[in-house]
Amino acid sequence: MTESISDLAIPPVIAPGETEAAVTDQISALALREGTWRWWWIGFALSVALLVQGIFAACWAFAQGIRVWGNDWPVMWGFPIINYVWWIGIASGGTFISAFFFLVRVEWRTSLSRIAETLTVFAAACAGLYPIFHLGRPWLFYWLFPYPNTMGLWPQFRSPLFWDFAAIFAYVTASVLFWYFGLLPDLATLRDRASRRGTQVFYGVLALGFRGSGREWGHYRAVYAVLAAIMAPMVVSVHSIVGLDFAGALTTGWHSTQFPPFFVFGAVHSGFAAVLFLVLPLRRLLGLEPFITGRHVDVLGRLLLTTALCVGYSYIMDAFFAFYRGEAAERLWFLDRVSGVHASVYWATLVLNVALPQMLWWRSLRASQPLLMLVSAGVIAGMWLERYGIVVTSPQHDHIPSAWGAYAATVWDWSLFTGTVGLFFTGFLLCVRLLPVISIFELRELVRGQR
Amino acid sequence: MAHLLFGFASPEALQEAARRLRVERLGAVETYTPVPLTGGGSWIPWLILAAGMLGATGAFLLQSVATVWSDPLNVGGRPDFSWPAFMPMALESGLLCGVVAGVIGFLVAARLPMPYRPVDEAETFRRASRDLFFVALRSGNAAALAHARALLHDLRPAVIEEVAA
Amino acid sequence: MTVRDRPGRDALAPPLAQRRRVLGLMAASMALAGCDPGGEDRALLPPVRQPPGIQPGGVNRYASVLTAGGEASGVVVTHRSGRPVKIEGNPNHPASLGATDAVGQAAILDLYDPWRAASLSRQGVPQAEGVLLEALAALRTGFAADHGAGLRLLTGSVVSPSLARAIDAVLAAWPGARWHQWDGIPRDNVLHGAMLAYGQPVAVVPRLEAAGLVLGLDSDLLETAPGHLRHARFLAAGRNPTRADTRNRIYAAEATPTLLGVRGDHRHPAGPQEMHRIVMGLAASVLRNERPEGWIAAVTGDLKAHPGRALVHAGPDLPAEAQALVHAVNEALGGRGRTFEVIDPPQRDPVLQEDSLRALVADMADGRVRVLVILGSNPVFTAPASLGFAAALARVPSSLALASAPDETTDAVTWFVPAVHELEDWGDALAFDGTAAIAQPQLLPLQGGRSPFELLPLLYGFTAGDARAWVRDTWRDRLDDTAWREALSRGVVPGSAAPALPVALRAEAATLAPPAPPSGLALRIRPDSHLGDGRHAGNAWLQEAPRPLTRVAWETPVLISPQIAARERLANGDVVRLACGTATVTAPCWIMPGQAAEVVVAVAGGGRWQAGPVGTGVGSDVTPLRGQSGVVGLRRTGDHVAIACGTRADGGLELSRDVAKRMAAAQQQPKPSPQPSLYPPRSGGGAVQWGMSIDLNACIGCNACVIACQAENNVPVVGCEEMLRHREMHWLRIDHYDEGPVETPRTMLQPMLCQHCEQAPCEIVCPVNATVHDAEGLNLQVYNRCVGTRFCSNNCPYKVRRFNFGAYAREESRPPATRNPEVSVRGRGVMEKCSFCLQRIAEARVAADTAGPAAAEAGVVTACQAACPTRAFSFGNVADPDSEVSRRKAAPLSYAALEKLSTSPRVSYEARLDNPNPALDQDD
Amino acid sequence: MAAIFTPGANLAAKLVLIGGVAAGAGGLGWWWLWPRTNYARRVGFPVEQPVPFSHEHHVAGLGIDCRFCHAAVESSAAAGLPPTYTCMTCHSQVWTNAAVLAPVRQSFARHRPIAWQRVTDLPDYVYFHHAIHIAKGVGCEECHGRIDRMALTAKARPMTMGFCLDCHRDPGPRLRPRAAVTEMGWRRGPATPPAQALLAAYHIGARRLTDCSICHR
Ligand code: HEC
Ligand code: HEC
Ligand code: HEC
Ligand code: HEC
Ligand code: HEC
Ligand code: SF4
Ligand code: SF4
Ligand code: SF4
Ligand code: F3S
Repeated sequence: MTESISDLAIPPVIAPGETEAAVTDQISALALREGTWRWWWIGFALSVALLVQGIFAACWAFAQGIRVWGNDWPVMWGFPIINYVWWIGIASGGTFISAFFFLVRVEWRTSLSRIAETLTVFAAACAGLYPIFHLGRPWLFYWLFPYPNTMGLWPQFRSPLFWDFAAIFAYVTASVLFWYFGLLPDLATLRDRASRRGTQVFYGVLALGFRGSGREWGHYRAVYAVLAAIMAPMVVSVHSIVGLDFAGALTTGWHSTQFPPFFVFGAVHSGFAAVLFLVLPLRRLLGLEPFITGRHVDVLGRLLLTTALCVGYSYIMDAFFAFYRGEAAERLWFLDRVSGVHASVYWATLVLNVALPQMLWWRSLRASQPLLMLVSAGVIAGMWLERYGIVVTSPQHDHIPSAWGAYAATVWDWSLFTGTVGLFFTGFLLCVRLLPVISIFELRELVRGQR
Repeated sequence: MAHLLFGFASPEALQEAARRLRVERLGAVETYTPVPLTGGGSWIPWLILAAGMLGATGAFLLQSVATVWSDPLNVGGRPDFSWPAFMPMALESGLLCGVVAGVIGFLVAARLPMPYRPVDEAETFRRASRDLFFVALRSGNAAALAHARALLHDLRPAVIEEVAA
Repeated sequence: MTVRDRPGRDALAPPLAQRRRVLGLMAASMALAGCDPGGEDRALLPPVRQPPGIQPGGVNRYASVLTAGGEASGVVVTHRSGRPVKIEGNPNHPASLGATDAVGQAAILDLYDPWRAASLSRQGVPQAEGVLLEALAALRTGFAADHGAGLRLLTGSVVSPSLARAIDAVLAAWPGARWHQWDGIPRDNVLHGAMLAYGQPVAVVPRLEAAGLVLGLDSDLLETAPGHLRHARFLAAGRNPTRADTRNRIYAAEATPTLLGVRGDHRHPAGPQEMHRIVMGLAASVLRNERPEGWIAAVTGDLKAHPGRALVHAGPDLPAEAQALVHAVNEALGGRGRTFEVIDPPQRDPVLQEDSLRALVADMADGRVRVLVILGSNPVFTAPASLGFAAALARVPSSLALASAPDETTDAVTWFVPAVHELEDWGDALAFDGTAAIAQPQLLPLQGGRSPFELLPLLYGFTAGDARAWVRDTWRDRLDDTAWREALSRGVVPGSAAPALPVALRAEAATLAPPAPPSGLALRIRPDSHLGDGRHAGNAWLQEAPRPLTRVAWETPVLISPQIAARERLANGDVVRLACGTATVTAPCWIMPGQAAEVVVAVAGGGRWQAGPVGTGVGSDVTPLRGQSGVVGLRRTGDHVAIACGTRADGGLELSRDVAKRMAAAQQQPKPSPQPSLYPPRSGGGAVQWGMSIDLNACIGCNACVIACQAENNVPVVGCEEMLRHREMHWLRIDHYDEGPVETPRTMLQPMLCQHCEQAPCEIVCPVNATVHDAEGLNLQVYNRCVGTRFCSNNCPYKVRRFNFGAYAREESRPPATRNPEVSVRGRGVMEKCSFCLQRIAEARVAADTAGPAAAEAGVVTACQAACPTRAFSFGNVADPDSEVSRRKAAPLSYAALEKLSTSPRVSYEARLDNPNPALDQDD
Repeated sequence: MAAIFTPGANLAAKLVLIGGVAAGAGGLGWWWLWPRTNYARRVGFPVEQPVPFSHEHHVAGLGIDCRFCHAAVESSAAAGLPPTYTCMTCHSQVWTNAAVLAPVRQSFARHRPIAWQRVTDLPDYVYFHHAIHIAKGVGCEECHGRIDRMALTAKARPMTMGFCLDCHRDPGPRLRPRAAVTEMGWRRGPATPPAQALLAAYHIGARRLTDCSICHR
């Protein structure tokens, strides 16, 4: 892998001629600049507007009960779980890039890790809200925690939903800690670059007094490596468990042992697509081309192609097992899926997730940014459709034909969904504005190492 | 007491400077660098390992005790002690405890939060997070400080600054 | 279940008086609670003086009788803490035998219907009691002048001897007065046919217990025919060879599917012309020994081969001549005294009601009617539009309607006098076989109101009658005080069944010829299976339960055959315009599999415009079509409405056959082990292990169980909007599986409820232990623990779990105090499902434990089981090999639904086994 | 002046950090403890009643048995409160004009029930059954405390699910001979049969009393 990446024909991971001082100043300046870009304000206003209407949708669902959504009998889950799985999948991309590729020590990770991790934090936050909101009685969500209560009751530890709860809780907490931990040296850098008192105090408080002393660095490096080593299996376990949420059920189409790896593939697929989708415009808008070079874009393109192949393999297995198992219910379900009311969802999934990314076999196409945007947007949408297919078509066409049903989302489903999109971008844009978008100290290391 | 700070342009110079100061035992020596230079020797990974093991076994025990002894229930005809089903939470708990222990351990080991340190008073010190590699000597002995200046002169420190401590 | 004797020393007056007091109190708290259904009144209100026999939390049961549409059915009303909460059939009553139908189950909801709270009014203006009395006095003065020549009474069929006596008293006092009858959907053809055949009005009572072969011709034997519950019971008893020695065979020829036809071994769709051929062929073959053509040939062969065991039943749509021919055929088949009996009709003075009503309208239009008194009939809504009843009514100077809730008629009359509900009144009624039942009030009228026995005497005297005294007097000669008490407590007057009439068949009957029907699209008007002629439209339980055959709820669509649908390119819910004679009606259509090709069925009972908040405007009004003759025109309008409906699936799928099984006789295999495979590898199983077996040979899909469960378990109604998203809450549903071509499907009916799986997939996935197993093998749903993750429903292969998407119970217009206090009322956001009537089990458990040494709880009867007319359910202890349920589970037909999923359900089914005639293709 | 913070900030930062952790832990502790407090469970807080009825007086003073007033307790799920008529058996003779008894007399005269406020109040989803407990020798005192010492009636036990389960897991030690059920202040004596014997005598043990279906439906 390292070999192919250091292939000389490929552009370098950082533009030549950069120095520690230069990179530090450039990246810091982005966070410390006085005014704010116009595009930022527009984006931020839009995001906040979406967020506000999403908060309203959440309050409405809370007041009226979840009847305002399209969930019905027999499709009990619908949008909230589709969106949950989708967001958590997107979140995985960040962790993968920053933790997994840290462990295998690829250098192009450096410029991407911060954006990717930030993406993880907010996507995971959006994901984490859904399992709570979607409950019939959300105010009792804490019953999923094992805590000593006056009822003498415990959660049901055998339920995949409980595992899921534990996994999400662990993942969100760990992601935030990992992200913040990674930010510490950069916060210190910003503190030291800031000229106004308020800004200095702001970053000073956040930096906790990190100065880059020998003692600090010594522990920092060791801890970072171990945390990365923990995050990598964690992200795999989280998605395996999300897969088990379905695979643990008897429901047609869900009861499949391949779901855990399948969900990991799917998650990473959408995660990489999301990173790509955000990085391409950001490097242009923030002038990051020297740091996020064509090389990065190319690598991401290849990764997307790889995951597309993995996901494609899963789809084939999915279809194969529906028939191989020899169960009428599975067969009928699969036929309904590919030719029933939601057939378009299935075929669109295949096209967007597998067929379209095949264009990335060609380097020239990989170099085309609009095309990459298109493919990554396609994959993001395609992965949403894939979850729609899983969450809706299976219970809709389960073992008992008398209970075959239908599903249609309502305006409140959409409203909450767009609300989470608003939440994501609100948080993401705030971070883009206030925090270094690229890990400065790692860039310094990189620059030094290249010299 | 005072801190004497030397800022170098290269890590090699810094490392040499630190070595010299330590050998001479002139006072407490600490380095401040824009990029990590030292590595290893941390005990925190062991803490993380311990916390992870503890978190995992703790979670496993909690589940076992709750289902076998405290509140045994017939759930889908499964045995009370369905240990395979207890693994996912044990794993997640172990991983989470590891992460939390790592971060807390780091704060403790690095003595953070520490918003103020005397070296902050140095005007040039902020370049420690940019391009200069600092070594700080802390001593109450003016002679020792003077000796240090002399000792490091040949390494051509980019800046030298002395602040009260 | 037994009917508990009335408590107290003197069983007549005191207990009722006592109960009244408790209930008066309850009415007060109901009124309190009624304004704020959410808020709870947590105060404890002990009675001022404790009535004997009633204690807080106590249970009492009293017999009564319900007479919907002129048919009496005995019931037992369960009271908890002195308040009626549940209706069950009275095993002593011949028309019930312990069962009820859906309508009977739902009557308890009517009792508490807030829409009944109406005040006495004159032309819509509330009046004091005195004003009415004065007005009646003025009327009496008028009658005295002309012997009541301007007085007309309009009632439904009268099966109550006391009411008949009251009417007689009026007619005796005013010889000029006339009495008319109108039932909404009269059975004129049946009466006319009986008169043609026997020369006098008689009731021909089928006796299914002796009928081994039944041929139904558009038969309503299991639906609206008098005694249908009893018929269903005995018909079902002959279906499962492992439960009975006899085995019957059912043929049905019908324009649109009926419960009998769907149950039958051979179902033959027959439009009017084919039906004409069949009737003629049947008569020719049986009466004249000719050889008929077609389907009927094989059938008559079979009928004739079983003299004395065969019965032909004609539904009320068949013309009178055809009815008479059928009587002749039955006589010729030697059924008299065996498969049917001829008795005096239980109705007083039965008349051809259409003629009766026409005569009344003519008199009204001519101004000959000065006073019209309407009792328990809603002619303004139900009278054929062509008669012009409403217009004629406007010409009557004084009209008065006694009705238990405001309706179209009470709006149109001068005086509306609110009536007490049947369950609040004294009364009596003759069952279809003449057996008398006496009803005592179950509670003090909740909303006030009068009894007809109070009102009618005011037409000729100064003092209002006293209902109890009136009914008692009717029976004074026949019942002394002891016998009277006995009759009240048993719910029937023993030995009062009508004797067989020694009347002979008229010879002409065999030679009658029904008129040949015209060709073209034929129109049939059928009462809605739940709403009847519309009288039950205000009952939300009845509206929401998917109708037995159409599966439609909250709508009364026009039923079209699949052929018409294909020809006109119509889909369910497309609005069509029907034209017949001078009338047109627009209504959404519904494709009815198995309906005869050229038949359109208009369902009556919908489209009421004054039926309270629940029923008003639900469904389409087809009364304009009534009374019109000739062929019907059908055109699509291009509009479409969404119609809520229940479950219906393709029975031809391999998958369906894993759920709802048919077996051929050859497939039956004795179960390997008679001991049901119990799964107690977990320690700590209780001594009693509950289980259920459901006989698919018995179930006729009548919905009684569905509504019984709803009533027993406080299952809320969700309304049409929510039902369109399939959010209905029924814990028990009747699944339909149609197999074969849509023109002649074979339909399987399967009651589907929680299977109480031993390896319950729902339990494993619940993250909070809200659904777990108890030691007695129940799959529990602990509502207060459920947080609503809904995974359990996704993972239940039988999809029997119901989720409260909204606070449905709170939104019901039903005072909280009227619910079953033994069952939690579930709030929003929790899952619920069949609990095997846990409250009944708990009651038995506590009773057994308080009784002492290891008294095992026995005789737990679930609500669905109790209601079922066909005894499809067996419930009990599967750990006891001698229990009924264990024996059923050991039967060779027994199987578990979706067995291959290894959920080990505690509910098992007995596969359907048909008894086809080898001479006929079964798809015929 | 290059440093951003003063030396005091170090202490402040640590305090904030430790304080935050302590506040979180304290909050959790409170959240855990609160539902167990007598205040939250209303244990020992008399409820205001229309008539200040004193069990102390009527039970300890006059020696009336519980079942005289709570007549349904042996046969029904609910113990029931005495109908006004029961009060009037005495109070038509004694204290006939007392002002505090005015509501009783009014209730009797106007035929309106006295609205007693609930003291022991289980949520609607819990189904308790008095008769079975009395039949199996669970004393009133076990759940209602020393009623005979209450001048105003108050809840005596927390009535949490844990409280019920404590006994349902192992009822033996809390059972009494049938005759002592309504006795206040009863103690096991040398003549009292041991727990095992009582369990056997009452045939307790056939049920799994901790099943949810025992109390919830
Ligand atoms: C003379 C009548 C009388 C006798 C004897 C009597 N009670 Fe009561 N009890 C009442 C009345 C009246 C109330 C309602 C007012 C109140 O709560 O104080 C009441 C209330 C109670 C309550 C509270 C009810 C609630 O809402 O939870 C309990 C518990 C109780 N009694 C138990 C007992 C026990 C145990 C005994 C015997 C030791 C007993 N009572 C004897 C009349 C009586
Ligand atoms: C067995 C007879 C008897 C019955 C039954 C009875 N009481 Fe009393 N009550 C008395 C006597 C005796 C006194 C005390 C008179 C005195 O203190 O001189 C009394 C005193 C009272 C008092 C005064 C304050 C106090 O408690 O000391 C109240 C209030 C009262 N009763 C309420 C009631 C109520 C309410 C009921 C019905 C639930 C009731 N009583 C039933 C005999 C009875
Ligand atoms: C095992 C516990 C227990 C025992 C033993 C017990 N009670 Fe109760 N009692 C309760 C509970 C719990 C309630 C509250 C019931 C509710 O809210 O539904 C209650 C309520 C009452 C009430 C209030 C009215 C009602 O019926 O709800 C009275 C009065 C009462 N108990 C009297 C008695 C008497 C008298 C005895 C003994 C003969 C007794 N109790 C024994 C637990 C017990
Ligand atoms: C001091 C002991 C004790 C306490 C406290 C207690 N119970 Fe019980 N309970 C028993 C015993 C003993 C039985 C009878 C068991 C048997 O019959 O096998 C019983 C039986 C029951 C039953 C009937 C079980 C059946 O057969 O269906 C119910 C319901 C019940 N308890 C509810 C409660 C509730 C609710 C509470 C809390 C308010 C409670 N109990 C507190 C001892 C107790
Ligand atoms: C012996 C009786 C008893 C049994 C058995 C029992 N419970 Fe309870 N439960 C109670 C009582 C009493 C309460 C009310 C406690 C209170 O008021 O806080 C309760 C409350 C609860 C609550 C709290 C509801 C809320 O909104 O706070 C839950 C959840 C619950 N029970 C679940 C269960 C489950 C699950 C089981 C079976 C494993 C079970 N219970 C078995 C008596 C019982
Ligand atoms: S099982 Fe239900 S639907 Fe079937 S016959 Fe019995 S009551 Fe009717
Ligand atoms: S039928 Fe469904 S709800 Fe009932 S026990 Fe089985 S899985 Fe659970
Ligand atoms: S057993 Fe009871 S709860 Fe279950 S379906 Fe029948 S009536 Fe409903
Ligand atoms: S999974 Fe559990 S939380 Fe409720 S909705 Fe089902 S019982």
